[in-house]
Amino acid sequence: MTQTASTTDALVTKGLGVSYNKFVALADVDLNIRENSVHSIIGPNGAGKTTLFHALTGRVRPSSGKITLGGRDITNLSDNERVRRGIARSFQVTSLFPDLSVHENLRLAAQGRTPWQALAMWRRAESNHEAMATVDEMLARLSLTRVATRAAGELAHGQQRRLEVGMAMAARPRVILMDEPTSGMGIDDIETMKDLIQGLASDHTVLFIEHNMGIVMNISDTVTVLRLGRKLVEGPPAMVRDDPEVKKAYLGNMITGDIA
Amino acid sequence: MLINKPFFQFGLVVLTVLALPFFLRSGIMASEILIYGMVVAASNLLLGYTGLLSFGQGIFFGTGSYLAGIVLTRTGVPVGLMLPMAAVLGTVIATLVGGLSIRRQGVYFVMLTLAFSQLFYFLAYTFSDLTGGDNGLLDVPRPMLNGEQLVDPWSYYAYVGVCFVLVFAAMLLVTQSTFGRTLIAVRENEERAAAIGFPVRVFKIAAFAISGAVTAFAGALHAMLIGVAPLSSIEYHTSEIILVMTIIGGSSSLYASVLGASFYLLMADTLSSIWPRWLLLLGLVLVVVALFLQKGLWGLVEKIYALLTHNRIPPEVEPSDLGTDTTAKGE
Amino acid sequence: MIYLFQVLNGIGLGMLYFLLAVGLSIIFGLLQFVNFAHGAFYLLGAYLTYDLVERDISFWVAMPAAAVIVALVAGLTEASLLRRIYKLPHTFHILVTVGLALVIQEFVIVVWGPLGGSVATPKSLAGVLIIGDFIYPYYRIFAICFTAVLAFVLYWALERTRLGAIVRAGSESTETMALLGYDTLRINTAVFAFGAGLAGLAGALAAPIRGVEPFMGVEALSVAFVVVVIGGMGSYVGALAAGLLVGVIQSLMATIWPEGARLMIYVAMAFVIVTMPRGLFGRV
Amino acid sequence: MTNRRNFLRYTAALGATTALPGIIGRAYAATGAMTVGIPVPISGAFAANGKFASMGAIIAAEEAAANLGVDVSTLDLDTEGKPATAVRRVQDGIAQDGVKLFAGGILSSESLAMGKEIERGGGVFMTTAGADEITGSDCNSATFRWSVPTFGAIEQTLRPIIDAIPDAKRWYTITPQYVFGEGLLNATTNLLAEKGLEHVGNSYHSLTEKEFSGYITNAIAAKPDVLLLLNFGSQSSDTLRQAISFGLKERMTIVIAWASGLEQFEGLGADVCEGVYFGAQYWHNVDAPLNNALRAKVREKYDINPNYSLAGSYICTKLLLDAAAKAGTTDGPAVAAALSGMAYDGLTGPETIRAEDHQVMKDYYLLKGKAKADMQDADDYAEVISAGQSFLSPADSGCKLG
Repeated sequence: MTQTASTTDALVTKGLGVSYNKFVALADVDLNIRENSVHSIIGPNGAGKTTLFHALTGRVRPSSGKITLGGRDITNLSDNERVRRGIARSFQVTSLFPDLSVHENLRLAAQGRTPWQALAMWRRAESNHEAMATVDEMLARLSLTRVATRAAGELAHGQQRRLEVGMAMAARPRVILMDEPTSGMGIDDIETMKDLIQGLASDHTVLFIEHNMGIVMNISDTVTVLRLGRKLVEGPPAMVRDDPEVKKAYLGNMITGDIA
Repeated sequence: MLINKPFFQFGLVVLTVLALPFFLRSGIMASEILIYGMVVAASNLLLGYTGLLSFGQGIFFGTGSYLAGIVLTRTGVPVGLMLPMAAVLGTVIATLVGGLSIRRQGVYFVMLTLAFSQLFYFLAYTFSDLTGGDNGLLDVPRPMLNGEQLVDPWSYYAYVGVCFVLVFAAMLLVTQSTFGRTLIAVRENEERAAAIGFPVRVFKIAAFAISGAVTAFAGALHAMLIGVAPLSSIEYHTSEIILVMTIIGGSSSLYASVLGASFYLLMADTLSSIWPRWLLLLGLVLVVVALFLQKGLWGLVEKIYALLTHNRIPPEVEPSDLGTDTTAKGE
Repeated sequence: MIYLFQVLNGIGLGMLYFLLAVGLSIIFGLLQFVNFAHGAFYLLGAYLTYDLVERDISFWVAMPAAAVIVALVAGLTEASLLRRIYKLPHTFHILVTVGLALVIQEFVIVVWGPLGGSVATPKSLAGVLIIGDFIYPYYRIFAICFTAVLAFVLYWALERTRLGAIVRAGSESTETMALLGYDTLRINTAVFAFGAGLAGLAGALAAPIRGVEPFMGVEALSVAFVVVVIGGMGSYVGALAAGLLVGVIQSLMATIWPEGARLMIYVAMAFVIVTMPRGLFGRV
Repeated sequence: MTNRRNFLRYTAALGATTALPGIIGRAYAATGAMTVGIPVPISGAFAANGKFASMGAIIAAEEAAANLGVDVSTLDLDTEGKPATAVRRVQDGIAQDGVKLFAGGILSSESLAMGKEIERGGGVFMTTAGADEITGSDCNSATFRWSVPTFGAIEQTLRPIIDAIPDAKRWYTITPQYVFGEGLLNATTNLLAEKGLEHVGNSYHSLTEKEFSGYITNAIAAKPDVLLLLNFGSQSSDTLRQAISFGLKERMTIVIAWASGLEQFEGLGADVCEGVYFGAQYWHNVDAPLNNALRAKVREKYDINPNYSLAGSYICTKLLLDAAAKAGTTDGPAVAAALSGMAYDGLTGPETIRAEDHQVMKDYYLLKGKAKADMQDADDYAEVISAGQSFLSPADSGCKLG
């Protein structure tokens, strides 16, 4: 299984494992995420998808293996250092600054790329023109301009999910990780989100966890299936869908979406 | 809301300094209100802006007080130099205490700051050569101005007033800055703040450092006010009172802290002359504040202002979502 | 030899600290509630014992009676006041319980005066045990045995009974408990009352050793906090181990470096929290 | 969560002459009403002392009012036992209410701080606090002290005991770690050395300690003949209770060098106190004319016997008022001048105020706890074994009054 990181691979893991005490949440995962591709991670509950994200973003420390971003080893970097190197994520459970305005949420996310600047206690937040420009761009792209001054906690669910993804985008990352971006969304919102994710691939590398197979099968370049903390199958959507192992793993009850 | 805007807050501060002499007979009391106003605002920077409930503010207050005592009675260093020294020492100790304490979260953080406050109390008590032990450091002089010592309480009040306005302006600036706004983000959602790239610990320690600087600065002013640097300044009890003032005042603006300090000091002064068991009444006041005034006195002011201007209270100040303490909430 | 005596004395002290702290720990474990009024319940237990003994009621009646009264007072407080604030941030838990502690303390002064007093050791336990150079009061021996039996019963109750299981489950998640159909409100009240009652019992037990005075609760609270933090919040075994540890440290320091006895306790506490995230035996 | 750092060091007060004021009063009456500030802890951990101090001051004020024919009032200033609050109250008293006379200050730390402040404010201060610095290294022109310093307390407590029980060769001490405790301990070691007795050990403890079993275990191991407690207030009560529960009363003589008087006996109860020696600044049963008069007045007004806090505050207030009457003004320096060198009949008999360091020269008592059966009344806890005066010379006390 040894693969060398080609220049076109944005993010590579090798033998990645995470254990909590004796419980092995993730073992021996090799991933090659190609630059500007849309790569999805699927698997039944408890397969280790979110743990994988935690390990990639630096929230948990891997117990084994190596992570490289653009060819550089980032295994021992902290979560905020990885943001500066170009990894950003959105959360499965919406995690915003609920009392702050939508604009402020995005401004913070944009500022997060240059966090040391924010230690300046005399400088006004608005003086970071680059961040302010990013915010305006994101607001437009997420169709949130109208509600920019509203508190994030007041938004409708679909808007909150878009903002959630927007927070990751605002950091202008090389690789964007999304944990179930469509979770809890209505049909209309899902369509918007699908377009948004698809559009991201032009500037970013997209890695996302998703349960909605309609989206997964439709927009992914590559699909990785995890089961019990290990990689089960990997390949293009059509191949994964027809894999007997995958069907067995899901017992037919999770792959619900059709390819539209 | 207008009353939370920085220029308005600054106006209130200046007004307070100018108005206190007309309402209070005691220049000492008025000076103490301003000094504690600073101390509580510094505590508010931690509790209200960063979501850190520190039981160790007395450490920094006592540090400043002792520094004033040691420097002014044993060396020839002038007050103008001593005050920045107090702020620097406060920063150093707060960085140390904060740096170790923020390694734990929630209740453990609170307990750790409490343990440190006990630790520093016993250090001050044990190293009596430096601190005067139980007797404290006596004969701390007031500053000189134009060759005259500010013996009169009201002339010292003016001195404190100028310091107060400057410190408060600086703190307003800090809370409005990128830094201050990031602290709010840390309070609101620490996990997300870390995920979007902020080294959360560094920001928390920085908040501690500023808080320590201001508190120690005020501690030095206080030692000059009462002419002594007592052991009681570094006691756990001082930390507790500072915290109580902070919560009573409320945490949605910096001026809330001035309100909290004034209310507590004036109430204690009044109640204690009415009934020796006034602490019982104080206890009841604390319970009432927790039950009915969760946004503190400033929350009450905000409500009244909203009523007067027929403004709807924006949801962020509705009591149902208390954004004050999300980090201390869970494990 | 003296060190051996100090260790033995420290164990005696530690058992009392355990009793003082275990209620605080249980309350924290189940309710996630920091109770700054715990020392005030200890104070109240001691004063009730003092009052009853002064009325010529036997200590053996006074002690349990004091504990029960304290538990009732605490239960009423919980049901009428505290349950309204569980959902609020810790800030308000601290504010309310600090206020409550002040109210109880000043109430004690109003009722019993500010001077304090002594509680006579029950006649049957008046003497001292002498073995060679070693002297130890019978009453303290009784206190150790009593607390040890109580500790065992408590352990058994927590580990083996249905209520204990509920309490333990509750300290994992109150939602689970509610889902299982238990009346969380009543269980919360009962557990709070029980924890406070243990503090009252500690006060009653300590009264003949230390006498009573209105500010004894403040010191007791600080000891209880240290024990709970070192042992781990919500951990029964932790409270026992840390209680003994603190008692032994304090006693040994009395010989080794008396001036620093208190300092060392807080140094130990800071050390434990910095090196061990959850205390010695913490689960939560 | 620690207790207050300070501990009580009371002192009592003393009596003033009864005959003089009538004459001087007329001279004073022209200047109008007098107010005495009573800065004492009324709330907080030392509330008990403040309460009684306030009662004692009122009696002195009423007496003076009757004798002088002017309005005399007392102004309670709650120090909360904290130097900061104490100083603030005193400053306010001077600046706003024009108070110049202050009687009070129970804790050392607050008294030291207040003494400095009152000197700056041109007032005069009479205190009962225990810190030797008050009439020693930190003495000042405006501050006077009624209580006997640590040297005299040890001399008057230990010498009679040593004479009474010559077999007591081995002494063990328990000492609070700070200046006051050191003062008592130094005086003790000097005296034991002089008498050729063995000091077999000492345990220091902090001012917040409540648990003394560890120190008692140390003491037991040293096998002393006498256990000498150099702490005071609730700490000495706690130590004594715990020592007795360890059966030490049967095995050795126990002495508390600086007891706080009737309050402490009430807190301890007769059973605990029986057979224990106590050094004391004041005892209500002492037969001195002024004390007899005070006892009668307090019984009439409050239906209790005067305790140390009450008596101390009474005599301090009385002395200030008498001196103000003599000076014809409440102006600090004038009253201080009147107090300096004053001789009068006090609560302990004839007393004088030494001009060089403003220390009152008065008796210190050695008491011994009585058995319950021997008590004549509810407050007759102890008999007076001896009384006397021992003072260092002003040069040795370290006071340099400008």
